[in-house]
Amino acid sequence: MQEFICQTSANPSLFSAEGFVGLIFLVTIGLIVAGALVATCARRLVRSVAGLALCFTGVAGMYYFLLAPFVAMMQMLIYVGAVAILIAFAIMMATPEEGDLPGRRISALAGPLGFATGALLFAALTVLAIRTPWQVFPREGSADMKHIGTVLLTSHSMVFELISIVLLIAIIGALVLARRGRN
Amino acid sequence: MHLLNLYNCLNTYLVVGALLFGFGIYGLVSRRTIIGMLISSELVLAAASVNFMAFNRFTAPDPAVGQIFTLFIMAIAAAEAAIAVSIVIAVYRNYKSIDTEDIVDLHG
Amino acid sequence: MSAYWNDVFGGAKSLAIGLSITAREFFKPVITMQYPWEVPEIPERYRGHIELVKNEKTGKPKCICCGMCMRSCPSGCISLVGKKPEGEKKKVLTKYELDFTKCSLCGSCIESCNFGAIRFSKDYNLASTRKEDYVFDLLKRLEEQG
Amino acid sequence: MTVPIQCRPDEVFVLNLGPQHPATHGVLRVKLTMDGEYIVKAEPVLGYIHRMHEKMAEAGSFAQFMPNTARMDYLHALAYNHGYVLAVERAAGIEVPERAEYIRVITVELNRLSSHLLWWAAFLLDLGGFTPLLYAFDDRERILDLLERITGSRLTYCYFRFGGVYNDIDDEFIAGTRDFIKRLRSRLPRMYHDLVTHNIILIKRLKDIGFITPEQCRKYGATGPVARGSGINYDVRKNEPYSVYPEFDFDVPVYTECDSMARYMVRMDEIEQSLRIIEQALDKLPDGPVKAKKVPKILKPAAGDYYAAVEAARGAFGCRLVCDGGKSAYRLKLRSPTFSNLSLFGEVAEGMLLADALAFMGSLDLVIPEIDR
Amino acid sequence: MDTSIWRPIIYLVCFMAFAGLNAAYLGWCERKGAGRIQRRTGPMEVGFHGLLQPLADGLKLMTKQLLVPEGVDQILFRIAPILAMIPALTSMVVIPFSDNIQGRAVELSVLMLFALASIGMIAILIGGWASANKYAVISAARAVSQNLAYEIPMLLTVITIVMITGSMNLQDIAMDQQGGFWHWNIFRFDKSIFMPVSFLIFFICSVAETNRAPFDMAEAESELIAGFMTEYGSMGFGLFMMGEYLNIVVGACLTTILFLGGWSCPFGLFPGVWWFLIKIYILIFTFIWVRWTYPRTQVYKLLNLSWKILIPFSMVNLLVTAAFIKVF
Repeated sequence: MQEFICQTSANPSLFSAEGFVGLIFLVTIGLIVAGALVATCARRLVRSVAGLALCFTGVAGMYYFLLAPFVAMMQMLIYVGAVAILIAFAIMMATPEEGDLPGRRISALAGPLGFATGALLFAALTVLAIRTPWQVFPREGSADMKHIGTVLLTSHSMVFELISIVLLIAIIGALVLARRGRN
Repeated sequence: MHLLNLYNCLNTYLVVGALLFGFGIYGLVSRRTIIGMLISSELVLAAASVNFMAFNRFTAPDPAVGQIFTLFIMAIAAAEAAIAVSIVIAVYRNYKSIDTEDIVDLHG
Repeated sequence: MSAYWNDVFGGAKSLAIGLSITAREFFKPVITMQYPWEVPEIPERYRGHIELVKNEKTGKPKCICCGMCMRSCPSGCISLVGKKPEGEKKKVLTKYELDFTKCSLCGSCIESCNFGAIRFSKDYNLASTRKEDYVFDLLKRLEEQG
Repeated sequence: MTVPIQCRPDEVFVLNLGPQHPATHGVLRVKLTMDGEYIVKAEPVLGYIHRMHEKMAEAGSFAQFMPNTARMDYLHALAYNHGYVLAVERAAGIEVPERAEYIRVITVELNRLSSHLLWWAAFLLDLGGFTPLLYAFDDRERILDLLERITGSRLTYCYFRFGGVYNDIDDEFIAGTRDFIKRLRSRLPRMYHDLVTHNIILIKRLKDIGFITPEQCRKYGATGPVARGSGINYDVRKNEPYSVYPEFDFDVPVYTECDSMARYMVRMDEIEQSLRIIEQALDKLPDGPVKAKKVPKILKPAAGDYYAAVEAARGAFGCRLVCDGGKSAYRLKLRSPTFSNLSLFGEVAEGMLLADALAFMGSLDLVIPEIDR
Repeated sequence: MDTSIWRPIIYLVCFMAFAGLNAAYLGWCERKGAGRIQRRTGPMEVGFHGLLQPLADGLKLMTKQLLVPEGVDQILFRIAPILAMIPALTSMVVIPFSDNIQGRAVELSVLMLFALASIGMIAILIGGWASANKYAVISAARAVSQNLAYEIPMLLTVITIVMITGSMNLQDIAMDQQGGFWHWNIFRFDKSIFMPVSFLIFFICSVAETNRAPFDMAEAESELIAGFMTEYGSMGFGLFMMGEYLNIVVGACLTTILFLGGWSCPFGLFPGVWWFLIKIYILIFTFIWVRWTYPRTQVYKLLNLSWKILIPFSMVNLLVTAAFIKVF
């Protein structure tokens, strides 16, 4: 199976440093799967948000494994610290009462249909990912913070500007939308 | 390829990304409330980020570009969440519900 | 705008003054009393529950069982019984009970007594979990006091 | 500032503040209809410690009701004693010796000080400042020690009698009171004003919060510092003088800002005025008996309708006594100031934030047993 | 076997002990300090001057029944206190107590502390929500909006420090300030004339971030009883309290490293961990001192303070620092 891109093909023991790291990685995957499961299947929306936060924490751990600690930290800060909390706030403000989710009216089909679609997509993507012989390019830059900063402000400065504009528009839009209710 | 060596393989990350994507799609279809759909769409975005980061780590020539893209996705996700949450609140004010089936008036 | 700067600087100053006051208090001696180890001095007129006064000569209570205290009490917490022993003119107190659960320590009984037969005690540290403990037999108490 | 809010009924929720809540000083229950942190409607619910004081007055003799008066407002018990004693004295036509009147004024004002100090402490506790409580209690304890020396009790004094007071005061009490006045005067600017009154956090929390118009005061019959903080210059001691108050030179602090800060300032100024009154009373204290002679043990006032009002720490306390010639009152109506002051709460608290409403409630200086009587 | 795995674990255990003792004895310090300020004695009965009081309290909390009220979200209710505790504990790992005492030298340790703090926020939110108590929900909403509002000036201030040092590593930031107190960031007038102001802003923000008085909106007992902890008893409450005290320790450590030169001596002599400890305990004492001096602010006034005063000031400071660095 040469199409696997594995940086090392060693077979570490569970009690070596590498094995321990591998174990932590498995825990990370577990976090992601459990979080995603809770986020999509929990009946209470608050639990979904908790699951989402869990899943994001796992994803942050995964970024750490992908040698991008900065992105991992940002993932925690932005997703766990901001997005999840924002959604939890929305639930507090916009849920009439807990537990009024029985009786799925016309959407009885939605669950199975969704599951089928999701499973199909997952299977297709997995097969695609495994079957494709990914081409590896030689490394040119380093992945440290300084390099990211330089790139962000030179060759990719447009992205940086765009992010700020998008965020500004989002702030203004959110204010306009949410403020209207209270006079 | 060993269970404890998974973290060095590109495919692991791609499969996890696909899994997140699948969960996201499942949630998007099956959830009835806007907030539930919002949560699912965050999962989809996370899946995309994971893929970006994985390719960035294993195949891309410049390892900064993928990270910048992921940061960009994060900003988009945050903006999306902010807008979506304010829409949820606005909708809730008008319809007293966040159930997608109650908001049929939006069909225009 | 000047109000803004006033808030910022005046506010910061007021906060600093507050901190300086509490800092000074920090180094001053303690003023509280460590109650079970130190006890406060009970003033002369302290109104505890009532107790009977002894006639110094006879060693018997001064009470002549007129019942004025009983009648003047707003909450009816005093009950006393006096008996006339054989061959005596005066009644002798045989039972004097104070139901302290009802007493509001107003002192009406003491004021109504023309003979100075009852007075306020200095008991302040009463504690019990049973209400029966607060029905005092004052006659017995007087005897115990010796 | 209060902003009128329009919201639909299903967006609000009901929050029961009390009867067991750290901010309600006792067993007051306020039913709050909230929209988020904004109060849509506030409804005080009373009656948790109603003890039928007025009915009890009809059951016992006049003297037997005396201890009850101290149990209404236990923080300014002597003023309530005073009001009741005044009404009965008016009914029975008892003359009070001058020394007794002076002693009454001294003790009532000392008691007012202790009440204001406790209000200050508890108010700061409502606002989340714990330390000032202990500083105020340091001073208050000294007042209680003084009063305990002469009355024998620390809270429910029951010191006044028809036609005088229970016991004379002694030189040690006078010296102690003078020391205390000096002490409090020296502590007021630093421990009270510098630490708290000028504190920016406190000012920000009290300024423009709890706006009571003079009209609202009149409508609900608010008196005392609440009315004086809204610019109504009404003090029973000045407007309907009783006892020997006309002989003293003191001011009635009035603030026209109508907010919580104004009420706070009124009380802080009243502390200084009370100190002035006590000082003058101690200087002018005449000799003589402290009890009128020939006050019958069982009073039987002539049939009629009598009224006496005093200025208690929380406002005008009125005592209306209807006698039918018997040895107990035919009817005793007690007008307690806090009841009127609390009635304001519902109207003023509408549209307020929860935190502001509690600061406002603290500035009303509520004593719940007095509301329920 | 590579010792590098065990090093963080050993440190974690040590820091857990340090943190646990700190949390317990900070409670004692708080009570004693409050007592002294109020001219009382504070705890006196258990042990010499009440020194065993924290143990007695801990024992009491641990032996009490864990009450889970009816109607709460069982799982979230139980998870929340643990979740409040873990990030505070984990934060200790990246804090350098001295040049050689550090659990794990993380390159982005400043960022990591903030990332972990966001978990604490989620914990409060979940705890408040799961309690199914109106007071708890209001309190959780308040706490989180307060934390979010104060994170902005805090991060802006941290960015100035990061700009000055050119590193996000706490170790580097502390190393940069070695020597006398004139090297400390608080007195770096050559980098920005507003550094003391910036220190003040950071300190205020850390008070607010740890939900301490005068910013203890979440636990405003006169308004919200005990806030998000209303329904918690026994060790659930205990864990929340421990998390709170740990956050104070972390906040004090962060302030010390960012502004007060970490483990350096004010006179440039014998730098070492003791200086670090002295500094953090002075800061913690200041936390206690501030708490027992002021009344509580009001939630909107608090947000105003952040948006109208702290954020503009820290932004100006950021710009001034950038200009200074560019010019000099």
